Amino acid sequence: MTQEPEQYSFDFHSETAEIVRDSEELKVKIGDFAGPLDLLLFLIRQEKANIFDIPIAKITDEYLNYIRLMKRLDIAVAADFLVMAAQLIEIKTKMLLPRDPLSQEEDESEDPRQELVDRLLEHEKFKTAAGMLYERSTLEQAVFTRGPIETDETNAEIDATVFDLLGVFQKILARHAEEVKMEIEREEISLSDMIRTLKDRIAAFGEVSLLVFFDEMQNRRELVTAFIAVLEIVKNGGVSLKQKGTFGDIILKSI
Amino acid sequence: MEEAVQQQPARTPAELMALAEALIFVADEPISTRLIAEVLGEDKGVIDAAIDELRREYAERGSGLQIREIAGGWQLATRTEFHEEIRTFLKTRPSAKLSIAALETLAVIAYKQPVTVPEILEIRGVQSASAIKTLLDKRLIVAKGRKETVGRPMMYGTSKEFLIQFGLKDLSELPSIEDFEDLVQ
Amino acid sequence: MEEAVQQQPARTPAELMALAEALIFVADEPISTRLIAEVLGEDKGVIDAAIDELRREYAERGSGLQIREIAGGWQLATRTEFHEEIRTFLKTRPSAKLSIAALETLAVIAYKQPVTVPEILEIRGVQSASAIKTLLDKRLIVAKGRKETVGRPMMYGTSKEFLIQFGLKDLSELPSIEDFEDLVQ
Repeated sequence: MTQEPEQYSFDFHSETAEIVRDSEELKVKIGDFAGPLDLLLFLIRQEKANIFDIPIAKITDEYLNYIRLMKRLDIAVAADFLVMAAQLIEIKTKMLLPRDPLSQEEDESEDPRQELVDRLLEHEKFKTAAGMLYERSTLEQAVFTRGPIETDETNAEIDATVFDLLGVFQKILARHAEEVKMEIEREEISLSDMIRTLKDRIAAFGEVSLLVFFDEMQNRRELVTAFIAVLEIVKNGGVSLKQKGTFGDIILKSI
Repeated sequence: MEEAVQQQPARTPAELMALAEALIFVADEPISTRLIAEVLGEDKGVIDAAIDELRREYAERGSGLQIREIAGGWQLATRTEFHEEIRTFLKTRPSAKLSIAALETLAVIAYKQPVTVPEILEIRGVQSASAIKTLLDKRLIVAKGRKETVGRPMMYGTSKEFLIQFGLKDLSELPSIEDFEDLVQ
Repeated sequence: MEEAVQQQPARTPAELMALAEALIFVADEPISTRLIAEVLGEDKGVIDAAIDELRREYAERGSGLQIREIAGGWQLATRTEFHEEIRTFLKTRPSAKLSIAALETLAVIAYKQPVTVPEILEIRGVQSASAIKTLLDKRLIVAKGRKETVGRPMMYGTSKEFLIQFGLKDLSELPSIEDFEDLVQ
């Protein structure tokens, strides 16, 4: 049994862990295995093997067969499955090595399978816990709380988490990047155009809030042009500037 | 309502009362006798009787709630005598949700602090004055001195209250773009 | 809570029950005994007794509603038996279930909290990023600060919403993870 460790070349580019449903050739549905540990547990159970004494050579072969099958069916094999394949091959190789006759007492603690068994048991525990959560949530779905009432409106604490903050922030940045792009594409508005726009507005509404007008400007350059346009119009007469209190809005009014 | 539940072996009056009670409770606006009857696949008269009995029961046991007829339907509401206590309770609740504008402004301040109003405008692309006022009122942000540039604008940063409300020990606990990217891939 | 209602001539047990009932109804999330006691300016023990009696009363008269303890507070909800009729009325289906991956990730987070993404990977043997994102979006988990190790990864734990959605009084109500060991062959 001086078998060479098998060689496999997998492409590690495939990111998706999604495995399609059903295949006629198999008794099991591919896709029931969320991850490599689930697949291993399935194979062990199929072999009716004892989890504490896994026939590692056989299980490794079947595991690799399964991965080959997935590849043949053009199913992207997730990196996690490949990492496990490598680990299985390593354990299998270690099992084939002759044992050191001097350290027989430590045999058990040195079982190359031990770590894997621990992981499988731990994993299985959480799978069972997940099943319990599933049952609980199903039960909960049979219970309903009251419909909204008037006083609900005034309610609620800040209904946001730090991840909402981050999400919102990212959206703003994305929006901002978009605007910068648009800005580059937009034609620059000339001073005479700006003066015309402002005059038209004063003619139409009798007065214009400078706060509002400046706020409409999309960038610094437009803002500066708008500012000069205001100065021009005031200089040439026909309009007055009025401020509503210190630091208040400034209103441009036709006289 | 075509989907009415299949008529089971006749329901007892007590069951009908309990069902009517549950439906009135979950409805998001006053629910009519006719609608309850349709949902349960029962006669309107039977439901009428059940609701009558239910109302009587609520009144008799001196419940804190009452079943009242409003806008052609039935509704569960608190008894009017308790308005004072209820108002006291409502006041204990933190005040209203943040608007999107306020949340956005808060996000900019949290991640870019200390930051001035013009800088926030630059990033959000919209005036944020009223949002900043809201955040100051809620003590989620505080002034952090003035920036030594033209006009010496006020700089803002998040407050201790912000940390408390968002369950953070300190600002380094704010998720970073990297934390988020890890999750999206 | 300084604004507690002025103590009126002592309230009768029946009044306390009615008041507790009204407050539990008005509250839009589970309300604790402590908060009810504060709002009413009464002793916690007195309120405890009133709620006990109230629950008994609801059960005895075969109401369509129940008062249940959840997420550290009291909540008024429909009795499970009526879910079919209520669903017919609300025209809802059982809401979308979590995927197996999300449920497993949630189980790991619930039992190991606070826990980081690499730790979850170790237990599940699969990348869990998208499951974590789903759980965050559904507000079933929340960030719980950073772990003081290399890279300061974000730690996650379950939220109050988790308790509510899974009908738990508190985390101690979760069966011990060791109990599941016996089930593993």
